[in-house]
Amino acid sequence: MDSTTTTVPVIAWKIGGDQGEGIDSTGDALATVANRMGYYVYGYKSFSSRIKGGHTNYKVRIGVDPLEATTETTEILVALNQETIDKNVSEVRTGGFVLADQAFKPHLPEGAAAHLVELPLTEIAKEVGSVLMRNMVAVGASAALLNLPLGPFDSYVERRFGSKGAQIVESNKAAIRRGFEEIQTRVGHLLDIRLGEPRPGDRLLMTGNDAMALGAIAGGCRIMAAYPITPASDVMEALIKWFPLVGGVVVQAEDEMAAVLMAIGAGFAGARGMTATSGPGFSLMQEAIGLASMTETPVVIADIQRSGPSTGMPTKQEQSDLLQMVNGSHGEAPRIVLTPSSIEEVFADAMDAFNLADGYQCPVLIASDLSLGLWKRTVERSAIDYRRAAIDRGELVSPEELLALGRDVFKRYELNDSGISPRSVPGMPFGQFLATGNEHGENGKVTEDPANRDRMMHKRLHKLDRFDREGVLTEGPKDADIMLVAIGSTVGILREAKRDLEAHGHRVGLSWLRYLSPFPVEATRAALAQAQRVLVVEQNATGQLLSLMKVQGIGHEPRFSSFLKVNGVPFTPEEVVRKVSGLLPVREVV
Amino acid sequence: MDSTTTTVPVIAWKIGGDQGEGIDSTGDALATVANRMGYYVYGYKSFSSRIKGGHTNYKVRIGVDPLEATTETTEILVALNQETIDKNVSEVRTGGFVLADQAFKPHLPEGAAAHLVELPLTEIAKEVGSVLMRNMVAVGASAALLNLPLGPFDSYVERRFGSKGAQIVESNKAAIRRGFEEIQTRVGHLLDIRLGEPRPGDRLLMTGNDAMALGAIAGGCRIMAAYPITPASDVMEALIKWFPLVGGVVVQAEDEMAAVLMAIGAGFAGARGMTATSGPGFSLMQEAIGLASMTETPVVIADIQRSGPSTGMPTKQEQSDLLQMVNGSHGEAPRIVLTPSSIEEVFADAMDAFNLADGYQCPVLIASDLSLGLWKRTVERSAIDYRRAAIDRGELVSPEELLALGRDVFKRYELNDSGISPRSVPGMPFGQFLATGNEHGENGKVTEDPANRDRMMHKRLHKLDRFDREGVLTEGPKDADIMLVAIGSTVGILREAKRDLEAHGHRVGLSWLRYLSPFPVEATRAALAQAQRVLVVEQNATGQLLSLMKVQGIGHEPRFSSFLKVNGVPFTPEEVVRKVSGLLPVREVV
Amino acid sequence: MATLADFKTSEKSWWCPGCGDFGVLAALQKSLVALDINPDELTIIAGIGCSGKIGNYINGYNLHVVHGRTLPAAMGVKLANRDLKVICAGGDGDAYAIGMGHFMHAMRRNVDITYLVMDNHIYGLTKGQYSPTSDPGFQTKTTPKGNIERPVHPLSTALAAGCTFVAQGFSSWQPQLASLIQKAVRHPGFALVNIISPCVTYNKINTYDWYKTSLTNLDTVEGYDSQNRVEALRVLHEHDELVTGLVYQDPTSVPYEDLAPGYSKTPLAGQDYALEDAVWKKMLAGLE
Amino acid sequence: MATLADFKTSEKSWWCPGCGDFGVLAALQKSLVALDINPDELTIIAGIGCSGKIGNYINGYNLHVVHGRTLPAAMGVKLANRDLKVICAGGDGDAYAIGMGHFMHAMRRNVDITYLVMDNHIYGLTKGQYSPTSDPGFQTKTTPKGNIERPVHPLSTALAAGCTFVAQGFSSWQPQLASLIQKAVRHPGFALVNIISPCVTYNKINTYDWYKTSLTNLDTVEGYDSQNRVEALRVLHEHDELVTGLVYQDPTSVPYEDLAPGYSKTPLAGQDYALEDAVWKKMLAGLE
Ligand SMILES: Cc1ncc(C[n+]2csc(CCOP(=O)(O)OP(=O)(O)O)c2C)c(N)n1
Ligand SMILES: Cc1ncc(C[n+]2csc(CCOP(=O)(O)OP(=O)(O)O)c2C)c(N)n1
Ligand code: SF4
Ligand code: SF4
Ligand SMILES: [Mg+2]
Ligand SMILES: [Mg+2]
Repeated sequence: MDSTTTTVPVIAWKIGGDQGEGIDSTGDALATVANRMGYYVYGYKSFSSRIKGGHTNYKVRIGVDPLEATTETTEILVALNQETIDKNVSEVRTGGFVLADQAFKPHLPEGAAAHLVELPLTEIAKEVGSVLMRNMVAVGASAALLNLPLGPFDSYVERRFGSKGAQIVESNKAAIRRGFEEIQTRVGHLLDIRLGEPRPGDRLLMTGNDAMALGAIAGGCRIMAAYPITPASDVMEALIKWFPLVGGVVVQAEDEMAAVLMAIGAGFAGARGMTATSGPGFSLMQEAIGLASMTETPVVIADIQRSGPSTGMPTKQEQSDLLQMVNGSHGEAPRIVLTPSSIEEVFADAMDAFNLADGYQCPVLIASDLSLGLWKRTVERSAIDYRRAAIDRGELVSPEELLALGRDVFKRYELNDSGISPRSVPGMPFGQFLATGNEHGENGKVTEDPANRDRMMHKRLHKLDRFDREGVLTEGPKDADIMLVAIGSTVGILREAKRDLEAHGHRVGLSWLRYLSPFPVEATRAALAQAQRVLVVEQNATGQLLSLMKVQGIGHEPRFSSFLKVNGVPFTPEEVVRKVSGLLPVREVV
Repeated sequence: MDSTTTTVPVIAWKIGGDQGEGIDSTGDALATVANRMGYYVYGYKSFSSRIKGGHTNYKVRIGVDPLEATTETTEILVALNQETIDKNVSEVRTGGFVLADQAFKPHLPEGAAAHLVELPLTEIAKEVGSVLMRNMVAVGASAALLNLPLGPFDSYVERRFGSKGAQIVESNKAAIRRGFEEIQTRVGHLLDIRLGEPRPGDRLLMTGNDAMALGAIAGGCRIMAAYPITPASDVMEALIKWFPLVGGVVVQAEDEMAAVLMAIGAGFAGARGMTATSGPGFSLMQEAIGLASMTETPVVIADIQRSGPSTGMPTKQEQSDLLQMVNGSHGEAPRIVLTPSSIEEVFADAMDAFNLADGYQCPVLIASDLSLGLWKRTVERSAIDYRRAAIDRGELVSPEELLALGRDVFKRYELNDSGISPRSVPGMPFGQFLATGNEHGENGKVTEDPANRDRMMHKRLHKLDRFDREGVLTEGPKDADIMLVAIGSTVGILREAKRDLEAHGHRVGLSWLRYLSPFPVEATRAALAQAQRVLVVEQNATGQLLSLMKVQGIGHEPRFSSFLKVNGVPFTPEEVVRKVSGLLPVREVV
Repeated sequence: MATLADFKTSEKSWWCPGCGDFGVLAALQKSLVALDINPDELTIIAGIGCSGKIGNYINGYNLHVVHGRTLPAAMGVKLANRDLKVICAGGDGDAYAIGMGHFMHAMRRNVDITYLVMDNHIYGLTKGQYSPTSDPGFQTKTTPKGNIERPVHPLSTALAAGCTFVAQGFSSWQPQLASLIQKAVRHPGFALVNIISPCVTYNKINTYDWYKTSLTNLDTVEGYDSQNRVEALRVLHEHDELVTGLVYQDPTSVPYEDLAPGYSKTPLAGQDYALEDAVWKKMLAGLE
Repeated sequence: MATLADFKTSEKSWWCPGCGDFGVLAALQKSLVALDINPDELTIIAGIGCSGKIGNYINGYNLHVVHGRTLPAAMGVKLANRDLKVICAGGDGDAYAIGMGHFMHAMRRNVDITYLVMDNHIYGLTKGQYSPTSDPGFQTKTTPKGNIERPVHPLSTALAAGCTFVAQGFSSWQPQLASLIQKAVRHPGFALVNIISPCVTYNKINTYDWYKTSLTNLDTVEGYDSQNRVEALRVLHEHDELVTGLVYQDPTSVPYEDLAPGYSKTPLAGQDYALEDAVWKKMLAGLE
């Protein structure tokens, strides 16, 4: 049937079952193998705040070009129970397959457009060793449907289970092979589409949280303190794994206030410290952000946002901590807020954050989100390069200068044009000073003198005036029919949507902000000035990004509108396409 | 010399010395007596975050009309040490008096325009009983200079020291009388001005923090939990004094997170609970605000703002927590933020806050500030009336309805048009429900269903759409040459400035916002639409109130500008007058 | 009189099969029946964690707060309505990590609250990090080389903090656990019941079997005097806290509610908050 | 070798004349000299309160943090540079009210930090509210009818929490206090010195005179064994914690820094953070 098969650039596969049934590792197996073969992969999981039981699913898109989002349709659905079919079959496109375990007597609902393939997954698993291997049988069957060769799966199994002994390796291999053969012999390759040829390269499969940890290490971070919280815990867990290679240390703190104070203490003492958390923990860190800002102590805080407010939906996507990141903490406490929009940018921002924190002597917040933090994607190895920037400790007073000054002379908070005063760190003779959250003079001593207060507030607020990183990146024409604007994981979704819209003949631009504090006013204005329409797409309920723009006088005109989503499910490119199509006149494809 | 004396409506008196020397009680004595005589009083203290030592001063303005600010000049300065003269003499106006204790050999600096009157304060104090009475001698001397009769001072002493025995009463009276006589016999009445006649009425002398506590009691609050912090502690302390009269209870919590959770627990259980804090404590309450918002639990939180960020200047004035009050906490957590601008409005807002919290089932934040919280002012008793509003518990399900429903039927979060669902409280049969910070369905149970999520977010965000309190109050012409805009204690300052500006022929308006969340968009727009110029006056560095307006599209035009001050010292009316005069063309007085 | 069914909800459990928390739930529900508590006067204040979901499965007024802050919320509930039965429940992380400060202070205040800590020596809901009660050397996601911190000893800590009722139960030993919960609820003051509640998914060391051979039942220790604080500390030390039963009870305990000056003898909730003119005048008198 | 003058600053004290904190400052400065500490390697992490101002008067690297959070900041400092001497100081409110959670956890972790709690049984800086160590019945601004809470017992609490060095000093008894501080700094691990430091302004009950007649000096208690935790608890109970001296020291204490897997033996601060290609590859290997 090869003759009737179309070659497509992407195929979406999904496995579903109960939480605790190994859905994660099954999806990872397929994603890893595809990635190693040279395909581009994007993984997405739907899971609950629950350990065992309850439906979960893992969708892996595999393509010949880079992928950045999850989409609405699926070609192959692997169902480990009937619930999976009931909840997901509607997204299986006509001609697609539902690959289900015979054991639960699967059936498709009335009118489903997919083919049901019943396989004796459990039975085969038992034959090759244990019922636990059921998912591996499904992986093999999927490989056959996807037309992937078995070789790479064998090497995956060897690498993955090598340490567990030859028998485990063999039985896993057997499970995969049996699943593969089962499809080949029983149904053949039935999909009417066929994935294009892979384009091998030097790539990694990783999450934004992996990138955060790697960026931190590359950026010289050697102290991390955090309190577990979904979806941020694995930043800490990755560092626990990697830090021993570089002498670093992770402290699992008793709470988030302790965590951030530890990181601040580390910064004061001259090391590079960070913490990572999500909304509830971030709310607990507000007082400390003010302390770091007031004492001009470098510290890096990553907020992997999730659905709020309060406990909200801990395993669901959202971008709703923006206003708190920019304005949180009482009083006026200057800070930098970076907004990476891809795994590569997470790596870059995490790495740069430490130079920025030292350079501007203030807290640097990194606004990630659940989608960006948790979902695995193919990334070029070259984008994860620890040499991308040199360690720059910013303004430090030299030991010689201090020696020349002698005792009690050094002014830690000396006023100058830049507002950034050279700092000393403990251990430097004659560099002693008081770092206090109280208002203080140039020498650090507490004072309530009104004139001093004015100078010091000015110093802290205006040192960020020279912040000169690229504020807004744009793809596509500036005078587009519509300019899509976003931050974080939404950007990848918009990029996929943009391609589609372009295919429909629209001139579409995509702009994303690389930081929110200090707000890149001119860059934002410039990026959006010429667009016919501007659609600010945000995964929150109140349009926080657009609000931040509006304070700056950008976004009040009628050509601006918001597209918001807050139900916990990320936007799909399709949704964006539909929304934009509704806003724009239909165009012919040229 | 009565012939050369002008009668004036206000005289400013100030006493200065070291902290811990009884400056407070001395100022209070004079203020109390003047208030009882029928004068209007405004007190202002300058003090540090220190218990003993260090300069402190207390300025009392006494007038025949209501006063709402402290000003730049002083008629009588009582100096208990030379530092007081050095730091304050420049504000003593020509012809004014410096009344100083001989004991420290006082001297005026070169060119000072004031008269120095040396009095043997310490000596007299020793004669009448103890050196501790020194300040009372100064009070007596001041009374003579101010031309106040001695009788009311005698009754003040009886009331104040009555419980300490006749001897204390007598020696205090003697101290005052001796000081009075000393002036009369040694210098006579030398002031070239004379205070107009008092206008007796039924008035109180109180602070905004007193008003907060009284408003809470009148509003049905019976549980208060707080952690001490300047300048909020005396809300708690006042309630500790008064609550036993109504069966209420105050818990001094271990920290601010505990405090706010106790108040939330009380609200859940059907009582009315509150907490009061200042910036650092407020930052620690961010997570809890989200919980109350998400569970739709009534709670009242007062933030008596002080100079930030971090520990900042704990005893200094600022209004810089506004953005955190409106946007703090991760995720999107609707709340009400009230902004009283006078002691009377503090009382009214504190009282109403509990009806609003019950009515809208959400946290109600009250934004007070140090000036509003701490400084005593004359207030009409009629403005502090516990009958001003009836207790209204909002939407409550009735026991009968619950009985009719039976078990497991009641939907605590039932969706309806208003977004406000009738609630039950523990103790009501069949009213059981789960109040959780997780997203939940109508029955309160945890769910991550996307459609439910949309509905519930909508419910919580839009229930405030019907919030219909008066959002902006305006005095003066709407089409003024300049409209002054502020919140909090700045409003009183502007009112005094407005009078002055009007005397100079300007058409000046004054508008103040009564709440910031939900933002009174239409009312603000309407109030400011016709003014030639709008000056937003704020005691912070970044113009937070104007920012909040700008998000709503108000304030971007060039006729808007900001007047900001963040050095810890409140604006003076004079400063505002100078600023406005610089903005407006000079006008002839008509 | 309420029955067991009265304390159940239609909610399906989210716990893993075999989780110790089922036993805690069962013992609590049985105790509520035995104590003749009315579901409308029952308030459960639960923390965040697998354990914190217990409130979802009990028919009562349930407040599911933010992580670590059950106890202050419970104080607010109790002081708002002193007629309510107030039971707090949460995990070892909720209680002894982020909640440690509140735990120590709640014990000092001695408000009449029962606190059930469901102790599995692990963070269950966040998928297996070590907790403050994890044993030294214990390998978890965040201690791949073994835990290097000294564990919290909840019972000795409670004794040092002045807790007036200290007990430990085991989720598998239902009769004893239920009896401890009942005693705790009856105790006039703050009562801690630390409950060993194994996590079958993330803790493969402190298992049911391990506990069954490690625990000493104080009920079987001849002459154990649960009114002697110093003696209790000694015994706890001797057994490394691996005991079950009533460790200590102060027979003279008077709850905070009875000591707070001027505090209403009747529930604050439900009052009309009307003020008398004379009272108001008295308050204002100091401001004249 | 540094002299006393080296540890002084030009800052004039903000404490009330007669405040116990002067004695703490003096004993600390003397100890720093005796310990031959270099002012550049000295870090003082101080809390908020009258007590927290102590850092302002000592020449060293001083971090004056937010209320109650000295200890986590100090851990960060120590782990950033293990060669530094890290001393924390703050009041009883800072330590045992808002800071209680961190206090309990710092002791468990046993990082090499010395903690001086300046205990005056009152909130000084906020003008006289009761504190967690205030005696029952004590009348303050917030307890006009007398305190109804059971006080924190810092020493027994520290013992229960596994603290490896527990001592109590009295601001008036300089030689003993200085010697305790020196022992504490030398102790490899977390060392608590609770220091009775009377507030002459707001505490008219627990005065110098009162303490002089109430305190028992453990140095004079025949046969007192400061390595026996259970015995220490008994003696503390007997004297209601009104003792001075070394209460307990664990001679086997190994600090956290020496146990943390893979943690650098040399200070992290000051490293160049250069990575080796091979190490980077190893990290990425798991992501291929
Ligand atoms: C402020 C905050 N930090 C972190 C979390 C994430 N979190 C949820 S449950 C939990 C700990 C769970 O451990 P435990 O209390 O022992 O409960 P268990 O799941 O073991 O029953 C954590 C850290 C949170 N919800 N809020
Ligand atoms: C978060 C926060 N809450 C409250 C305060 C106010 N505050 C400053 S010092 C202090 C307590 C002082 O008592 P203690 O720690 O015993 O120190 P002391 O002044 O007695 O030495 C408080 C509550 C604060 N600065 N920050
Ligand atoms: S993870 Fe552990 S604690 Fe959580 S439900 Fe499963 S067994 Fe119970
Ligand atoms: S108030 Fe008390 S603790 Fe504070 S400085 Fe004065 S005496 Fe010392
Ligand atoms: Mg646990
Ligand atoms: Mg104290």
